[in-house]
Amino acid sequence: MPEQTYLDAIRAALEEELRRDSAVYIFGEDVALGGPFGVTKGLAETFGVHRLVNTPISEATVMGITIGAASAGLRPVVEIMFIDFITLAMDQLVNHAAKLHYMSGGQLSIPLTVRIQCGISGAMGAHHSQSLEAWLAHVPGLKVVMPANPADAKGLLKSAIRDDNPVVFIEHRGLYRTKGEVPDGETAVPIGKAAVLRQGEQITIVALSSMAGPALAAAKELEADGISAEVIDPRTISPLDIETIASSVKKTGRMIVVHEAVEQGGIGAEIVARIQREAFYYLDSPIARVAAPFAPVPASPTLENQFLPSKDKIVEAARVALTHG
Amino acid sequence: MTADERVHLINGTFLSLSPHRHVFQDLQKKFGDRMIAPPISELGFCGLATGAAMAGLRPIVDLSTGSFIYEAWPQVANEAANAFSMSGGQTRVPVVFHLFHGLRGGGAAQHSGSPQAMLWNVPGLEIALPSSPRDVKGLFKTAVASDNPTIFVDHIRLLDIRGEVPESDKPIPFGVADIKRAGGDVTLIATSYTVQVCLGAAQKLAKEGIEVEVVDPRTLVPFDLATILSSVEKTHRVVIADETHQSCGVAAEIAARIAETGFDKLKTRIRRVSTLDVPVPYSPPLEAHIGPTESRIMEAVRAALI
Amino acid sequence: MATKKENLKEVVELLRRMWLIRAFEEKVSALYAERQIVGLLHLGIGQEAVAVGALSLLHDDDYVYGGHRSHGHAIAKGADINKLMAEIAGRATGYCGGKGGSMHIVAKECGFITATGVVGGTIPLALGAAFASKERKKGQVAAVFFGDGAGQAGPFHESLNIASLWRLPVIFICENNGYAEFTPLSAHTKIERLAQHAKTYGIPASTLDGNDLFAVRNAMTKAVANCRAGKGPVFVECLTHRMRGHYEGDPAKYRELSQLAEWKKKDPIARVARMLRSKQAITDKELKAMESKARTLVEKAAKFSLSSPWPADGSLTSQVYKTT
Amino acid sequence: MFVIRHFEESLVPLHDKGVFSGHYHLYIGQEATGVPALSCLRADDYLFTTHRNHGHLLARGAEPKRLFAEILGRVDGLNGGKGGSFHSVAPSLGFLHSSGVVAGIIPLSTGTAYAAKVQKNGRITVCLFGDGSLEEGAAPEAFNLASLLKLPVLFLCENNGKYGSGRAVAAAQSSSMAAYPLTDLPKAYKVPAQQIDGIDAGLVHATILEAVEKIRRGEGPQFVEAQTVRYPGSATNWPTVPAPTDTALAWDVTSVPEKAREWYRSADPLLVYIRELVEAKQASRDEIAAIEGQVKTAISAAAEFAVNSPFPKLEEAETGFFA
Repeated sequence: MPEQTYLDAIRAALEEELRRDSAVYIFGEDVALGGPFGVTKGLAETFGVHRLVNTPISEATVMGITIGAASAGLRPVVEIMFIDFITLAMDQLVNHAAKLHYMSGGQLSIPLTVRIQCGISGAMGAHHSQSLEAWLAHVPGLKVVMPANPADAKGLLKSAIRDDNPVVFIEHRGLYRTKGEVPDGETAVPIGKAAVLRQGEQITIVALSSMAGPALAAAKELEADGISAEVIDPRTISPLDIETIASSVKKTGRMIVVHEAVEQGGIGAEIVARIQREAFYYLDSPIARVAAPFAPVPASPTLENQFLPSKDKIVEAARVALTHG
Repeated sequence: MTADERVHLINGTFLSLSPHRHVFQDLQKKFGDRMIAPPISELGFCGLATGAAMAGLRPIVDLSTGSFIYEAWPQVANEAANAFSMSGGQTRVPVVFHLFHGLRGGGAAQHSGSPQAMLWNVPGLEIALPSSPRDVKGLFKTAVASDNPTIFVDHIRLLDIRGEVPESDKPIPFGVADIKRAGGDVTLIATSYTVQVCLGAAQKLAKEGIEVEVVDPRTLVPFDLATILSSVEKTHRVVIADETHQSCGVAAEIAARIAETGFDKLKTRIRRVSTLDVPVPYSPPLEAHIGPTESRIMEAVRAALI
Repeated sequence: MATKKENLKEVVELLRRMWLIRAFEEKVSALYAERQIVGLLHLGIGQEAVAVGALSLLHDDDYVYGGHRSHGHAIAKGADINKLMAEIAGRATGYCGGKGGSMHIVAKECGFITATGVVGGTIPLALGAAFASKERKKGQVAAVFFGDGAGQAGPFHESLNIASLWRLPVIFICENNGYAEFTPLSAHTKIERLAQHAKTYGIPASTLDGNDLFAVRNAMTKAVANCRAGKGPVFVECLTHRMRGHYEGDPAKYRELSQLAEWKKKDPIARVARMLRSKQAITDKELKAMESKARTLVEKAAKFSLSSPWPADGSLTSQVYKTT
Repeated sequence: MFVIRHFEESLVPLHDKGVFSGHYHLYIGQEATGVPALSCLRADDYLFTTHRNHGHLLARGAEPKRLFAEILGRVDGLNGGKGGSFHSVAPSLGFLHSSGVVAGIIPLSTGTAYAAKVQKNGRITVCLFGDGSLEEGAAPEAFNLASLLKLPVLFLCENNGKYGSGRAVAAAQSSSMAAYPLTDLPKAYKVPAQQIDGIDAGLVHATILEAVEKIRRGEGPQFVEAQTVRYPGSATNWPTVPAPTDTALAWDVTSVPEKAREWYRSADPLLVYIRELVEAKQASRDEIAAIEGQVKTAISAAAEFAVNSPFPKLEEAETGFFA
């Protein structure tokens, strides 16, 4: 299987879908020129500038336009440069995109994909490094996916574009350069299905997006101490695939949840609340969350590193869980 | 406003949508010069309030309906919340954003928003949710006095609730939960109007011999986990009722914290009674069905005892 | 008043539709007073000429977006008043199965895409539909109604800018009734004519008497032609007056009563009736019959709605997501 | 102006050597707007700026070494390392907050203006932003509020994407705006607006002085668009310096690479100003070169200070977000 970077895998998905369906259009700032991170480089040359639409810096209205276009037969993919700027389009996303199908009693459908970059990469401070996926996972009517590797990035983006509902596709900027095997051709990864990255017996580590790497590293280190850890990547945080996680916890009896977003009000809370309901009697130790502290992202690189959950913090949390009960 | 002339009121349609707006008219007479009724540009006037707070005023903004805060989200979540930390502690933002959240009867999907679950995920914002006349007065004073941006989450259905209010203007501190009703069998945690629903349910359950302890955190940030855990220590059974949508809702964060820190105190799983994960339908019977109703709460409490 | 070209028979039909809207809104208001209908209700009594004048020129597959005061727009675009009334009453037989309600009317079959509870919320959506139709080159046009309150909201300006930049076939129809919710427009902005904003972004704009059915039609004829010819957006500002408060239950004391009386003289329906009578195109008896016909149709719609079942519980969690 | 130019130019090698990472935006080419404009203000006036803030902070008197330290995320930085290049602030100089979100600061500036007006302290607020911000809905909303409430705020738009009034060829208009000229936008809300050549330091100073006086007299908001030409090394992610600035360039640009030469000859405001000073006999070439020499040494010392300044303590990451 050919190896691709996370970024190239995303471009490949966009290219395949643009070719497959003439209703697919890509909107965003500078997308016809390759986009701020080069994800759409070269696409305008092949598909024409009328399908890769450069927009002014008006996130609220551009989001509204793509929702309107989606309700009128197109299948738009709109790029919001940083997830921090989703704040400007909250009203259109929350009050319109997510609700029109339901409020119209099924008459309208909004086949829209919202591509967003998230996460810490390169000391950019509080307005360019946040992880705000929990806000969106709270909105009924939106689906939210967060790929952790190139294969899932391509597969989930294809599924998102083909889905007839508004899907928020959150790609982590820090993963752009990571490489991985990507099967070519039709490889749609289903939305709403978690992936078991590593089998294990004694503890379940649920790790989201950028945290999959550190979690796998932590699992390796734990193995050296004779502790077998199972690592699960939810891949989709709305709707959450609780069955896969629950069946793993029923096997291991212990769980920790890891994500880059701040802990308070994060997606981890929902996973913990659901798992303690589904597998209460199987739990041998309290479920722990390893996430960012409740503070804006600092700019200074050292503070930023301290801010991020790390392999060591995961290993330490796993050890605490194993000593309990 | 009498105590501190720096307090300004922005958006004069405070209680205007409800039949109680006469209350507001006499405020207008006394403090008219410190009240502005801006045009309908939430982004604009929330930004104005945040900037004014940075410059020494203590403005109170009324967004009226919870769903309208989404338009002002960048100014609330990106500017006001981050300013103090990003400036390394140099710039304070003492502003209060007031809004009516939740199901109000016929509000449909765009007038029944409950944004406090999302806002709980924003470092830098304090969040208060009064559930009684005494609490609303005490908490409001603390909110205005606080040097941090505060979200004051109110509820239209609380406007008619009657209750004793102490004459003294002693503010109620943030981060102190309140046991609204003592009981030994089940800890029932609720916020805002749902507290009143829970008190009703508790009375009915008492007839069935079930003593429910109704705990009202009153503020999400700072959050009084200690009082809740001591109640759980007594009852070992927890039900959380709240009007935000279930997934990543307020109840999810509370449940996760109890599951993490109170694991050994629990005899059964924590049950959540939240608004279902559906956009709020208009039709009254549908709307009445989706929220944390008295019957759903009582059912959860009974289930927690089996 | 009417230009020679308007043939009178067509005008009679337009008046019939205006009466239908007037009767519909008055019935809804009555039902609200009897607590048969609840929730937030915004009625467009007095603004019928804009709805009928504008939408009578559009085809079925043209897109129409409303604001929160859009019953009249839906009817003018051809919505079935039974299904519309049932939706406002929250019944299963409503257009949206009772889930949308008055502020979220959707009647896609006749091209009424959606209303919104957020001031100016549908303006960007209309641009999206215009973009889609321009790409598919089927000559469809998108029209969006909004009040003068939307003029101060950010997305309004962003939309004017983008519609002009991309030459989108969208018609901005502003119903300037001089009030945003409870305060007179003059208290909200120094610009009391929103057409001025459109000109800033290079969009042809006109301001006209919204109570004059023919003035509205003339402006719209030019606007639709401009859009269909791909010359980009047009802005039509109609000065009107809503006879009711901002929402049902608002006594609208904030408005000087003198203004109300003066506007009653300009009632759009009365003006068209006077014109038709002066041209002997209709007799008083026929006018009376037209009104009572409208009221009986609306009465039937009310009976249909109030006897319709409430939505079944199962519908509660359906359609949150579209299952392909 | 030398301080700003050499400060910005010395950042590029620091970044390319990995001493700091992340996006950063340089003020090269706009010095003749920032310096004269900010010199018309009182010490206690308020200012808001965006991600392109280095020039404004330095023009207002921020210490280069502390601004360097902030960009490098060090504890001696203006914000203790927590803000970084995007969010450097200097409340003592009137900069309360700078936002990384386009046009995020425009509504905020109406706030400080409102506070100043009701407290009658005579302070005004200057809101500095680029032409791109006018595409955001926040801008017209703020113009309307400022005009309605007659707020003491100066909206200073630095349009660096347009032709510099007949000067060298510039990149296409960076913002995509249907309204032209940009001054139509504030005028739509009856905010007096004017367009000037941002490269002519004298003109900028006179215009801003007059606008500031009108605002102080309570005549409400003013809008000034200062047009400059984007300097050839500007790039969204990683800026470069085509040729290190030196007084001599004012008369001889042969050392500049061919495609950037036109900009240095006619659109570089610093060189334009140097030529004016010499022609008006207010200073000789050598005197100017001497001043530039002193600035260069001061700037490299400041950079040195920052590189050696320690990183903030780690637990800082988890505190300091509540007052």
